Amino acid sequence: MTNSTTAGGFLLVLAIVLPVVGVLLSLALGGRQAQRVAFVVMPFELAVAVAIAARIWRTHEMLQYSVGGWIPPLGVAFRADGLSAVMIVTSALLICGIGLFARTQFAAPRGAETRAPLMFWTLLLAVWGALNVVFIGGDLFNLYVALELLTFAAVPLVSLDGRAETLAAAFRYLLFALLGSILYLLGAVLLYGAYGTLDIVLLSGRIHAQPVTWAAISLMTAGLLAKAALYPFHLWLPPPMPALPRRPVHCCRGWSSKRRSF
Amino acid sequence: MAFDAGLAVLVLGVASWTIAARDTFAAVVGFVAYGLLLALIWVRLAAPDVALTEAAIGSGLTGGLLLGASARLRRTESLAVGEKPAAALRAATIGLCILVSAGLAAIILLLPEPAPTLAALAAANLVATGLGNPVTAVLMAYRAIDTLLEVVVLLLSLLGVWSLTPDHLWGSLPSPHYRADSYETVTFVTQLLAPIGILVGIHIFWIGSVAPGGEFQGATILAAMWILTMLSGLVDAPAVNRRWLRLLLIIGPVVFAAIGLAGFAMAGAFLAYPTNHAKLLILIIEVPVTLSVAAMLTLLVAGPPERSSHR
Amino acid sequence: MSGAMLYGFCSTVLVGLGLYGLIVHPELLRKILAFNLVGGGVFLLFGVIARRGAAIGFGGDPVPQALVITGLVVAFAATALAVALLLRLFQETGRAILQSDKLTDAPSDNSQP
Amino acid sequence: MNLVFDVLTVLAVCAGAFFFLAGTIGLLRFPDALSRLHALTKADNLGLGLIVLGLLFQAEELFVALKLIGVWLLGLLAAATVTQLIARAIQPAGLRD
Amino acid sequence: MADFLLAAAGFVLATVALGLVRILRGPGDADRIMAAQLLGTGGIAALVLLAEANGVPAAVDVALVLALLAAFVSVAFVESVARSTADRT
Repeated sequence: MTNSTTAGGFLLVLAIVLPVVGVLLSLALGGRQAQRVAFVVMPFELAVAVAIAARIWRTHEMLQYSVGGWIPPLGVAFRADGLSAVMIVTSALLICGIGLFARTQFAAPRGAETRAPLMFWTLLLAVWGALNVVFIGGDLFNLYVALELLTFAAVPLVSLDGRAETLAAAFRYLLFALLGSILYLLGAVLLYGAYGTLDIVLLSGRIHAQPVTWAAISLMTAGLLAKAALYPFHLWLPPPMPALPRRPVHCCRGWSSKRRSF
Repeated sequence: MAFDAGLAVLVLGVASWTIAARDTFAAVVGFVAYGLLLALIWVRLAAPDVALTEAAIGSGLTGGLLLGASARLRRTESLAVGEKPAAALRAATIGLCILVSAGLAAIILLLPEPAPTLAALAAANLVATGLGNPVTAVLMAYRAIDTLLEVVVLLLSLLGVWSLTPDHLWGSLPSPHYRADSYETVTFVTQLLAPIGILVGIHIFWIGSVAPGGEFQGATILAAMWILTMLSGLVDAPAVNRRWLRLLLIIGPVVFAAIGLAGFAMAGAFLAYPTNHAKLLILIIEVPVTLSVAAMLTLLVAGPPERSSHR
Repeated sequence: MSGAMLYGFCSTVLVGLGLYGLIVHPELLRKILAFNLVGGGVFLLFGVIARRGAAIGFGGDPVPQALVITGLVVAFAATALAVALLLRLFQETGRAILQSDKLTDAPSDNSQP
Repeated sequence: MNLVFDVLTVLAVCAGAFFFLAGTIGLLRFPDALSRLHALTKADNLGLGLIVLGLLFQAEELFVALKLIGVWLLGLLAAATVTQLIARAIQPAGLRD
Repeated sequence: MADFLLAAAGFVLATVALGLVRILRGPGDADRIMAAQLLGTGGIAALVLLAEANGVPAAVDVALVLALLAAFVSVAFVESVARSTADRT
């Protein structure tokens, strides 16, 4: 069975669920608690990332998890190979580093809840969760949702200071990102129409060179490029803003998932 | 066939109007009509679940949101006139877009026949979910992770909207207060409509397990009714730092994730349901998710906090 | 040609129309509208593919239908965020258009607070 | 019996469709907004009402029939709201309150 | 019967589509929203006809939702018009 869950696959679920739980908790607790929640989640999530990498390193095999026990093409699978493991660990280290550096800048003042710290710490965890879904999602539509998740987490971070220039930059980024993800989705839709699955591994088995495939792949590439082509934008970001180092990572992932589908 | 052709032409006409209209407001009215016609198409494509969603979110809620925005932006239109792109650029764009459309049309002619489908697989596993509506089974069982993440997407976009609050207004009330007092009709209609709407919303949500309908459609109707009561001034929007509001927002995803994690113990996998209790568990997830999603949609339309105090 | 294919062609034209609006309109609200048109076209194409996959008594393949529902909700979230951003931008600058690229894209000293 | 119901359906639906036609023509041809509004209300209330009536003859379940009537009542309510509000909105300013 | 109902749905849609010319011509917002309202009612009528013609009973639910949200959109419209005119003066 190439498509069933492998031992240790639950780590992949944890890599996604932990940040999500963190987002929900910090929103519920609010105020000064957001930062504490983030600092509680960070070591656990880092540990999960390292555990994923260690397991792949030891077994030299892909980690796989069929969510809900439903096997693709009906269900959605999470998968992590060596490359994704590197990405997961890198982004985990980056996020923890950003968290440490931003500790004082986004420290919540005593008393009433303030906007920037709550948003920063909550969205930081959200970006983390979204990145992990992007890295381990094994299904093209799941990746679409993950890309939107990443967009919605990153855009507010860009304009967190509320100045007109950053608002304009955020809007421009949002438009490109939305256009990119809709083009990507169009490609995924065509692939489903041609091959009847959205699962990357199944697709790589069924796919063959024909116009539909080429059209779909170019649409998806164009879509991911529209998101990634926003590089110059990062000049806008104040240094501690976390969205900064993440674009290249994300765009690499786009390519890697694409490469895997061939 | 003639009906389909007419409907397709009509949709294209309305869509062209939405793009070509001079006045933004008129374009938005065109967009509402576009959503309505798409709902008709979804019925023709044998997708009543999608038709419900399109009617509720695609046309209704998005239409309301955009109408409000265009009214607030009205004074800016004259500013944009000078910035129309050059004719050459426009011609090039038209060429590009025709190329894209034609290319796509050629591609879909090449799609294989018979078309690949997961319908049989979805039907075969329907028993294990205890549901009668295959679309709900996909959303709540086969691809439940997408749905969980989608709820998180909604929550994040709400956080994004809230993050646009000017610092000194954090913790205050969203959206300018609607001066509806001059329209007693609105109040009257709301008092009549809201209870009916809530019943319809619950109905649409409830039948989702066996027939077209479901939590997102039901939640949208509930959200529309909530917004209506705000528009008519019957209730005020809640302040964003209210504890009850925060709990309402997270209760859905929290229960979803908790039952998902409990799936490790109960059925051996994340988001798996034990066969005998699948339907009950799905219902336990859906009720809070509907409430949370309704709150998220409402607040997304209400926008970031803008007023520091009650009237 | 079946009715479904007819809507397939309709969807491709919708994508083209929306793309045109997205590129050409300077006003941001019109861009948001155009984005929704493109989205509608893509979802419609997915619906046509679902319809083509009708089998064993189902009028269409339920998997794409469910994914379209997810997509519609995500598109609404995107629209709401874009509208909120636009209104805030309007509050700050009094304009509902983006200034030309040269002005906004150049790395300026502002990036260092 | 079925035949009688079918004939009734055809008659009512035709009548409803006619009122939609009349409403549209009114909307296009009448000179001022208020009389256009009048034409619109006719189409809304009677056109939809007659079509729903026609379909009631075909309804097999009571619940479906009730929903159809609900659709009509809601349509009526929406139309009445719009009519009332638009009528107020297009009134010359001097007449208001 | 199904064919007749489908034809009736097509006829209703075609007539209200003619009314859409009002959206194009305006002149005022009131005319635009009237045309949209007519299209909404026509769409609802077409939906209930389709429900019977296609044997999709759920289309009645769609019509119900559409009717509800039509009222919602009209109120949103009137509120926004009221606000934008108030802003202008």
